[in-house]
Amino acid sequence: MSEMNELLKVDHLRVAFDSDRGGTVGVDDVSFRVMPGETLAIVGESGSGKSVTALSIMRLLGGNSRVEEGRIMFDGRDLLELDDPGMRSIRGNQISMIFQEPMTSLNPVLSIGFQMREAIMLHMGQSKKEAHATAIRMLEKVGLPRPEKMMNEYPFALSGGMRQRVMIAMALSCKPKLLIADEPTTALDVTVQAQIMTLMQELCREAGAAILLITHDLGVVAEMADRVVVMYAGQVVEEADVFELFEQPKHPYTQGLLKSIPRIDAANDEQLESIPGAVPARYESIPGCRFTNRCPYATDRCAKEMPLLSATGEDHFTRCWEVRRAENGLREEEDSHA
Amino acid sequence: MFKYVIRRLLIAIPVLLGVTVINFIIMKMAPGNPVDMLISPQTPAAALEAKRIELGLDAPAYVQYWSWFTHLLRGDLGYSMVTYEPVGRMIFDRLGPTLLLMGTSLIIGVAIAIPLGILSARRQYSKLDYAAVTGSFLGISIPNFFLGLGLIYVFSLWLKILPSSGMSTLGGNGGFVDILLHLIMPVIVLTANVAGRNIRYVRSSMLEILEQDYLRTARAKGLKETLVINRHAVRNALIPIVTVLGMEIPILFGGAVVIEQIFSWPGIGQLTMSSIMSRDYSTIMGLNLLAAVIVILANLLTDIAYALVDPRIKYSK
Amino acid sequence: MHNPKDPAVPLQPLLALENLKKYYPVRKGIINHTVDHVKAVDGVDLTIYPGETLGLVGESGSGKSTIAKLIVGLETPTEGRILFDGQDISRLSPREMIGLRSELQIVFQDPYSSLNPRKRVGDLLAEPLKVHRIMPAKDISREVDRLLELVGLPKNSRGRYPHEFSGGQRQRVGIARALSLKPRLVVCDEPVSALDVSIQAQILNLLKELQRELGLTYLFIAHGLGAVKYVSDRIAVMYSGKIVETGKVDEIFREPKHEYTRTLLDASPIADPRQRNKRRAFHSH
Amino acid sequence: MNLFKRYFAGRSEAQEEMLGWPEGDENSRTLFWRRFKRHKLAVAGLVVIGILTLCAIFAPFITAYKPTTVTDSFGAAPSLQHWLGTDQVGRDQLSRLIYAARVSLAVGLGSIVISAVIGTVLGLISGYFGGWIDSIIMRLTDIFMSFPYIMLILVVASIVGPGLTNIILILGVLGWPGVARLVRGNVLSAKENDYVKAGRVLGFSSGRIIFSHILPNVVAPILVYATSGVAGAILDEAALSFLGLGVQPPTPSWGNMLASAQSLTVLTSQPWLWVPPGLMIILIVLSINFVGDALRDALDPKNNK
Repeated sequence: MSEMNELLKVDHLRVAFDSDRGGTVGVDDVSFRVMPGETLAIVGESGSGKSVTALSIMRLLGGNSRVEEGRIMFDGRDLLELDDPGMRSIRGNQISMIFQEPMTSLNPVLSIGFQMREAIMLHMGQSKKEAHATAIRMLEKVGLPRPEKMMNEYPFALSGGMRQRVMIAMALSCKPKLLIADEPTTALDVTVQAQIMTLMQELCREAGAAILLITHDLGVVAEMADRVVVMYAGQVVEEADVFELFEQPKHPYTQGLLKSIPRIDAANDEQLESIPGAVPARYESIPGCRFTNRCPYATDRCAKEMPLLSATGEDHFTRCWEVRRAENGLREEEDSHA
Repeated sequence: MFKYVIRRLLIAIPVLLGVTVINFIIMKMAPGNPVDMLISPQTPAAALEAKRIELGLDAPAYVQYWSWFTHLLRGDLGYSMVTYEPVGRMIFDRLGPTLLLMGTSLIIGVAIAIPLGILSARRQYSKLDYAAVTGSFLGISIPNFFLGLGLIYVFSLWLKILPSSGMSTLGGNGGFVDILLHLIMPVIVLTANVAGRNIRYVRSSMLEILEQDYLRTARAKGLKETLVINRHAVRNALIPIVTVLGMEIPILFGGAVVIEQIFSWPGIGQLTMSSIMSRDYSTIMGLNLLAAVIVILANLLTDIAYALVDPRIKYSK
Repeated sequence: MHNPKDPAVPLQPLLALENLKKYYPVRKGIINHTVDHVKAVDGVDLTIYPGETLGLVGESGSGKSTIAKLIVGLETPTEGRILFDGQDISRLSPREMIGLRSELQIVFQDPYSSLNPRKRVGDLLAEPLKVHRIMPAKDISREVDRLLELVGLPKNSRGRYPHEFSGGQRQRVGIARALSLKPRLVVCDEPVSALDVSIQAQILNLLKELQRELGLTYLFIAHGLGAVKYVSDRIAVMYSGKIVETGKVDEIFREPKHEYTRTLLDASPIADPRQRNKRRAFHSH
Repeated sequence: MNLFKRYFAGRSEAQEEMLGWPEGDENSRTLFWRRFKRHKLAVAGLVVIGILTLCAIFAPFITAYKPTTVTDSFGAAPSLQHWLGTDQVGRDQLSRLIYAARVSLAVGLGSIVISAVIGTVLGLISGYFGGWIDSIIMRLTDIFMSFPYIMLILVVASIVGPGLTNIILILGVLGWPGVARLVRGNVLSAKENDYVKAGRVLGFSSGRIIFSHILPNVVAPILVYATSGVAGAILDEAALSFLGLGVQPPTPSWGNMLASAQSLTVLTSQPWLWVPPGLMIILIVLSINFVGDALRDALDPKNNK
């Protein structure tokens, strides 16, 4: 694997929150890379820290949370070191983002046209008229009917699927190198989801943009991703190529997750195996592996010592003592993925 | 949009009717009637009865209401029981000063509350925020009359720089500057109130907007924070404020009663107090009715203003 | 698996919907008159046999939740009949309905909004028993314990408030409450949609277990085809207020007849990257 | 491995998880206090309210004079005998100030209890049943809210006559529309909760659903509103008494004590007669408003974390 031309590299990211009960760590020791043009999926359940990770890349974390550690390298620059104007010139321009809730992500009192033009005028240096034309072209590209008329509409006149198309048009209008999509179809119906996903992938492929797809849906991951990062309780527990991950999941959590989803192509009498229990409430204070309480393979060591994310195959990383033990010939601690 | 306005109008009509009914009922509950006022205790009972019939006071309540109501529609509010002047005329003469007082206070109060509320929300938990919030609590917690008396004590009696009563200097020509000087203290009192109520309102409205997803979208576009706030947040935050302004009107009327009493401001409030003191119920009820109508009209206006600032209204209903 | 559709025995359906319609008026204009109707449910015929699970799938707004509400009496139909055990229950007065309440119950989608946050779990489960005077007061406590055990919650959950539970556990409480009156038909209105992936399987397995033990009949409503396939014997596909296709699970999945069913199947993502290229909707170009 | 345990995971696993139940988890009450205590001014307000309430209750034991006793000095400036001087009739100002707290607290609490009860019942009915009942109740609140509140109170007070009981009744009876609207709005959103629908499906009566399931969930906003309502009623009583239509002398009320300042001599040369009652009103109203604000914050389900 060449580390030369990666587009985004997140390195030992750690994000903490202030809450009523004092500071807590939401995301801890998260590392991954996105190559130009590829689709990387971050998959995890609610509270696994996947959205927080996405927002940290954009530096859009809320006021009560902050990055405590780590680096976020984008195109050779550390985003965390940039000053505000520098970061703004990247947002919406080189990295853009679409969100889970199309219903609330557009400003209800500003017209679609206004909201479309804003970023184009800002980053592409276009006049209002040029931006207007660009916006219409983008709306056309995302398959919205009568784009000229759409420019004068307000968000509430549009369905969820249409709004998400507008969001995509807006996000891609400045030709970003990376599109972060945070659960872009969770709020939508299955058939609309398929359309939006296809659209996103086609347009990004055409523009050469990479996608960082945040989702909880393994089905969507299987359909869309080139590589997958699995997150659990604020940490990356496994990273692998999509085919490898689905065929040979190594982390017990990934294995459990794959066995617990009801599939439409399953045999009739197949019994689902669920993962017992739930994510521990205050996982940041657990000294060992955070999956210990639900893991069928857990040992004493798992409860006491935190495993590191380490190479367990070619381009395959896992955070698990037992997997490491099984993979013979592994070197010790120093091979952590960094 | 047009339909929306018509709908609001149609809702206002039963409310308006209800207001007249309540008004009429209260008037009937009031002790004494015009006959007692017109005739001395020595008048024989038969003559009294004749007068009652003549005035229609023997008719069933709904007939009396109808007669009163039809007069009302012609703009006839009856006659004062004390001065025998037409009530409509008396009120009309007093309306100007009160509207001047209320209008000035409302505008200044809002002009203070909106920027301060927004700034306070943007710098939540800063010193400025604490100052603004504490100030707004003071504004709603100081009784009007106490603040008024305090101002008179300081500026009229001690510093002797502001006139303490009336709308213009006796014998003066009532020029602009003269009225302005008289206006200062009563306006300060009412403004303290308006600003006090609305700073916190604007602040909490803004705080709510600051958490909205679409601001994150705006930031994700790379917009400057000032643009995010001014373009995307402020407009949304001000929409609910429009409704609150409508609710200020009845409160200001109430405030005017007390303030005009203290500053001898020749407006509706003073008329209300003097009518109450002299038990002039026909004037009181005329005043009450008029105030209610103004409130309903103000609400109607705010509804329309709401429709203008919030594009969502056009589509719903 | 119990098969209620043994062709030799013509079974009487437990629940039958006959030409069921629910129209919501669209009010418009100055005097708010009704100008149109939203046909949420538009002439639905459906039968559910004792002991089976009928899966009902469709998109949001297709009317599947309205059907759930109509069956349990939260809405009154505009037209048509709802036959429960042969008796039309669609227009019963609240009083007449009381006896039937225990027969038809519902499990809601959102485990956060379906439990009263101000009541302890024990009280939530005891309340229906008290209201319907199902048993002497002294037995209620034991019955609550039994219900908790039934859904796999420890006895000490009784004294706790809903917010102390996770989403999956709350859903278990919701199921226990629905079962407290010993219903024959349970409408499951998207019972796992709001839960995390790893918890969904727990609840699906629990529902299956309970069905086997208590001989329950389910109407299982969902938008995710995977879950529906897993629990259902038969499936009905709904599209804009109408049932467009019904059939046994394998038939529907093997050879969908209606165009919409095919679209739905194609659009549903499969958690297997190798199947990507075989499929149309996601990668059609 | 224990794979077979995972095979039928439907029931067993939840039990297991419960063993690790966070016993030390905060209950809602301690959470409430912790959030309330963040508001320093509200805590101070609570102390002030407590002290004033004690003063009001034990007024006869802590005052040197009866509030109506006329002493031999008229309009005297503060002295050792009369810490806050005497009024023009010769009554001890400090005693009157303390006794007046009774009036304010009685009016504040009494009237808000009346409006809260009427408003809550009407709001619950309006919100839960909807339809024409709702329309009627809501139009009624529109009508009442169209009259400027103070003017309406003045008129009614002038008709039924002044006095403490009447003031409480008037403020209470005319104050319900605000509560009703607030409760209705909250009921409308509470009604959308599935637990209310579950109650209907389980065959609970409307009464049980309204009072046992909905009401406990709308108590918080009513409480917050009532708190500011107490402050408002105290201000209204003061204004009424100031204008001479409220509590009548010789019963002391901060409002009617201030009324004396309408005379120029008192205003200019006897500030001990009008400044203390004014400050008392500000103190109590401010305290109550701070407490109300902290309550709003601490009871807000949005920051339930």
